[in-house]
Amino acid sequence: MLRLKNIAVARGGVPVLSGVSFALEAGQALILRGPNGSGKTTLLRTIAGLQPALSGEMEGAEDRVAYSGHADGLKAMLSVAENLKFWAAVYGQHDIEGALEAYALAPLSDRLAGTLSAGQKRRAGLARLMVTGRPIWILDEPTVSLDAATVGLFADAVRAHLGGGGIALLATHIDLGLEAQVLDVAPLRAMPADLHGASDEAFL
Amino acid sequence: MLRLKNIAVARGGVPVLSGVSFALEAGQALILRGPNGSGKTTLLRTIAGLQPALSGEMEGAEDRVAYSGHADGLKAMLSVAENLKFWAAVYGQHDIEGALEAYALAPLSDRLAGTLSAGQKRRAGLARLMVTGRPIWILDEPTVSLDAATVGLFADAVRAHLGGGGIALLATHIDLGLEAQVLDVAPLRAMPADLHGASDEAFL
Amino acid sequence: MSLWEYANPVKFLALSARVQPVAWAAALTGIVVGLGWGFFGTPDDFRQGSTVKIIYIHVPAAWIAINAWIMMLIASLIWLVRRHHVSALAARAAAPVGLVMTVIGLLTGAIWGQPMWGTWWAWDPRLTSFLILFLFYLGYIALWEAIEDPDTAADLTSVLCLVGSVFALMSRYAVLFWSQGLHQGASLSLDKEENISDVFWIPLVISIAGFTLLFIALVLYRTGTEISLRRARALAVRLDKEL
Amino acid sequence: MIALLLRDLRLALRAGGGFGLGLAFFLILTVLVPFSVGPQSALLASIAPGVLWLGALLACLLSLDRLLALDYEDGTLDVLATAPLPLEAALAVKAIAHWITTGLPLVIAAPFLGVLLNLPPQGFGWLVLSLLLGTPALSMIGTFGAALTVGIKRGGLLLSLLVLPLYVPTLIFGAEAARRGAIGMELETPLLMLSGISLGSIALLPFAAAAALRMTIR
Amino acid sequence: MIALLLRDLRLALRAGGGFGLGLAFFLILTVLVPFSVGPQSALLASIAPGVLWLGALLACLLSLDRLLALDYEDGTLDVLATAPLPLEAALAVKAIAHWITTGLPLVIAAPFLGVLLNLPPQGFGWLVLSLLLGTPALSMIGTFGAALTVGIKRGGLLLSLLVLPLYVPTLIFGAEAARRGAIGMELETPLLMLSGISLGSIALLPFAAAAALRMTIR
Amino acid sequence: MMPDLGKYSIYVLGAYGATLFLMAGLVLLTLRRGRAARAALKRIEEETARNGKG
Ligand code: HEM
Ligand SMILES: Nc1ncnc2c1ncn2[C@@H]1O[C@H](COP(=O)(O)OP(=O)(O)OP(=O)(O)O)[C@@H](O)[C@H]1O
Ligand SMILES: Nc1ncnc2c1ncn2[C@@H]1O[C@H](COP(=O)(O)OP(=O)(O)OP(=O)(O)O)[C@@H](O)[C@H]1O
Ligand SMILES: [Mg+2]
Ligand SMILES: [Mg+2]
Repeated sequence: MLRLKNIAVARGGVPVLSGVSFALEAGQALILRGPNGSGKTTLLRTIAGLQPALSGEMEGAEDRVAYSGHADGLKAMLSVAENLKFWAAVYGQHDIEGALEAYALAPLSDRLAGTLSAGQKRRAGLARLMVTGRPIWILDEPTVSLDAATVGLFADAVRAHLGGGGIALLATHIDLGLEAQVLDVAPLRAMPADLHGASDEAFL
Repeated sequence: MLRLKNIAVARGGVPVLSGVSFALEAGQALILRGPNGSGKTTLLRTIAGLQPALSGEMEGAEDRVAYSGHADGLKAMLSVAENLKFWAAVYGQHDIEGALEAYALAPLSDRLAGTLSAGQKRRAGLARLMVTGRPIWILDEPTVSLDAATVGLFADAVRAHLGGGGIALLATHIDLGLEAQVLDVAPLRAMPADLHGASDEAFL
Repeated sequence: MSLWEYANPVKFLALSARVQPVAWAAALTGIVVGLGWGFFGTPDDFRQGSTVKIIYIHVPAAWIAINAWIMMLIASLIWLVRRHHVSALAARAAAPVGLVMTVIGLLTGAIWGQPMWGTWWAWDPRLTSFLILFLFYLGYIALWEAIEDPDTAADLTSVLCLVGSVFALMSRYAVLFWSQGLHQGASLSLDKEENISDVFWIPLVISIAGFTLLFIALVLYRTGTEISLRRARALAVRLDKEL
Repeated sequence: MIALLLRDLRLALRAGGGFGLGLAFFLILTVLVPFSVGPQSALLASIAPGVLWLGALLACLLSLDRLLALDYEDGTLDVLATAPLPLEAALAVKAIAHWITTGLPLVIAAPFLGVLLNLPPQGFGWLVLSLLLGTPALSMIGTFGAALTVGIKRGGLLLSLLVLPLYVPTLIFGAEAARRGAIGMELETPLLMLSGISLGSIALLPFAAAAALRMTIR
Repeated sequence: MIALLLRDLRLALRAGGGFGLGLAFFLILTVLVPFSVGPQSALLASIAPGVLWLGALLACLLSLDRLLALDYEDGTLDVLATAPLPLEAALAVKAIAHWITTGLPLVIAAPFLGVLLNLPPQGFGWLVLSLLLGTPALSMIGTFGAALTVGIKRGGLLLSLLVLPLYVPTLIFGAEAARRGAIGMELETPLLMLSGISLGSIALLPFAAAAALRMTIR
Repeated sequence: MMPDLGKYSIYVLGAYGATLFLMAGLVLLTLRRGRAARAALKRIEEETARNGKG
């Protein structure tokens, strides 16, 4: 379960979103939408614990989150399998077969990650989530560079994760064909009136 | 006019596409499609002159191409306007107003490029094409990270470019709403039989 | 009213606006009187000749250089513990002043060294420690300049200041171990017998007071500058939030 | 943690991973010294311990910018920061990996380069010992510096600028120990101080480094 | 071309752009030398010209990895390679910008650091002259090295390795000229050779660098 | 009025001159930067006031 209450987030010291509240039960997914620069990335990084929230309460995220941002966290000089094995070990897991299978990576598993095409790299990055064993997936524009077939694989993987009692939180501009709640962050833009806790608030 | 005849291209010494032929007249656009790893990026880089073709003939590309790849060519420490002015100067142009307007960048023009969100950065990267004054635009997944409204701006910019007698060549996985020819590169995958000119051919 | 009230930028500016004219005037007076008296009104030393006049610059500058770093250390700690913006900005404002004072101390020392020791520079522990302090100032300022986000920059420079202070102290011991000195020992201590004579002492103390006041005035003004920049940034952000 | 150590070592060994580059830099630098100060062997012998220590320090320094920056760029640090491993431990492990791939080879190579610079025979043992005691501090201090500068594009030179002053005590005691060893003087004090700096750095700096890193990636 | 030069200079001046970092590195390195070889001023005076030349060379070297790598990473080089500007000219301009932001400050700072190392008074002029004649070669050779290694992630150390051997002749003649100047010997030959190396590099290396760059980005 | 500095006059004058130069430079740069910052702030404060929020 993941619950946010009245969260406000800032980027570069500037508040971008405020009053973000939602609750996700096991098996639910939420898709964040909003125009460029509206603060989706910032919100996701906050939930993942990479930056502090300005204000508000958050519950259920600590130590249960697997985050995948714009960069993939792959080492160019390690093969796909080595990369996945490393991340599995960091999260105390062992098995990477399921992840390789889910993204049809078996034929690429011995290729160095640095020689993959943009979409193949993304696929390997997404497979990393499956070896973390974490219940909450946080995904920032996961389908960038993916072709239609792979977007399908990704949707299947998310569905399987939800089916197993997981939670998923995605920011995306395109339609993934997932049955999920949608949160449009555009109306939540931080207004000058509610910029409480911004790091530069003291200067106003 | 841009004409390719029987072009074969390689990546990392391995041929990926062969027998690519097409011709584009002024005012025409071509969209490359194909699954991940099929060789779209490789083909575009070849046409832009960043790597040599293995074999085949190409006409009309030399010194008439403006290329925009996965990276945007923006300096994080220069403002958006400074970035565009620099590129305009390199291409012997002066005016950047049109480019700023086409992508609604005016409010961002004094922001350092490094502080933009993913989509805003991409917008500035696309605006760069407009200050080159080059007739052939080569775009590799131009709409990555863009929201729907900005994809519309981009489509308008391409249409205006075509209307002015330009040519555009795009690789993309999503639908841009452009009236353009489509080339699916999947069937053109290089077969072992037609590996002429691969850099390791001498060892066969 | 608690002292921490002045950690609010607005309150700080108000206070600083009241203090500053006094500080500037007193600083100017102290420096003019101290240096003027020292330069025009004191006799030559029987051994050092007229070069002794350099002391009225050299010692105050060295004193400020060292104490500016200590002030930055305290301000950094306050920022890390209580997150008062003014203290972070004051540390930032003080660093260039400390750097310039270090340079003045080094330069006047070098100029003094030529007639006294026959060399511009020697690897004496005091001189060497001072040079290391100069390097710490450089690194600290470079880190401030290199980081875009002001709060992150404040955090990181504060950590650097803490860790750097520990290492600066260790360097001092290392340097003492490594080389024996030529440089004067402390001659300004109040409890010691052989204090330098009063003719030199009084203008020196006035000059030190003048330099200290100048430091205070400069830091107040510069902190105000930093606050203005932050405030302008905060307002600008809220204005062109139109994306 | 073991996984992280193994991965770092494996990456260092892969082509382009940088293993041995520090060593090669050390070698070239030592070779350049006679070119720049002239070939008189007495002069070289008297500066040999210092040059070798300085060379080791620079070789270490130059490999620092790979320590965290690569992991930052490809997003690994973001993931590590949200992983179950405490960040302090991760950074300590990275410092250890850096020492194994850079410091240790330098320690082993130093005597051979000592020959090139006419280091007196009795000095070899002390040189190696002082490097062995001192290079762990260099790696750990360097990790702290890398954590401070990791978000900065090509912060390599800035990193050097921040780290070099921090290296001063280590260098003074290390070079002093090696120099005294070479001329047969008593050298217990500098060796003790050197060990003290190393132990202190290893015990405390991972916390400072993790704090700095949390600030940079946020 | 002017636009490129201005842009590079402006980038260097911006916060975090690295202007002055090379200088600071030079300073710190010079300071570290006495720490490692000991504080005796006669010894320091005899190695001063060599140390200053070596320090200038290293400061130059360390700033090389910003020369092209940043432009590579953000895609600027791809665009420059397809732009109307000949790549040779672009690289020559980048070398000039590098010299202005790195080499020139080093030349200006060298005499002050000479004081720290007890350089004999008569040596100052010659030191500055030799650096003035030699640093352009360092920038140009460095640009060539940067073009060779640009595709390599964090290739900084590899770059150093490739470039250092190429720097050897410049270093030998430069340091020799400065040393002879310091002790009042005849120094026409090394100065002539130094000028020759600089002129030759500036005339020919842009072509080699452009050829290398075309290969690396393909 | 000028005291007799003897054979050391260049050193003493040099020290005083260099110091005055550096301190004047520091103060002038400080004031210049401060003026610019305060002016920029004023401009933006006026703009904020015009936009009727803040
Ligand atoms: C570049 C060279 C020099 C440097 C970096 C230097 C640095 C210092 C420092 C750091 C202090 C300590 C101030 C304090 O404790 O508050 C000091 C004090 C002093 N220096 Fe120097 N110094 C240099 C050269 C000289 C020379 C050449 C002379 C005279 C021959 C000299 C005479 C003094 C005196 C008389 C004091 C006052 C000592 C005291 O009252 O504590 N210094 N200097
Ligand atoms: N370092 C920074 N300093 C100041 N503002 C920043 C900085 N980084 C991002 N911003 C601003 O913060 C806002 C939120 O950015 P964020 O990356 O969260 O947007 P996003 O919703 O993820 O957009 P996109 O869809 O384009 O990825 C944007 O307006 C952006 O311009
Ligand atoms: N350095 C390399 N060495 C060997 N093979 C490579 C290298 N780089 C890419 N490849 C392979 O070349 C093929 C073509 O890659 P390319 O990047 O052109 O694909 P793409 O069509 O652009 O794919 P995407 O849609 O994922 O961006 C891929 O199969 C990829 O794995
Ligand atoms: Mg985003
Ligand atoms: Mg591609």
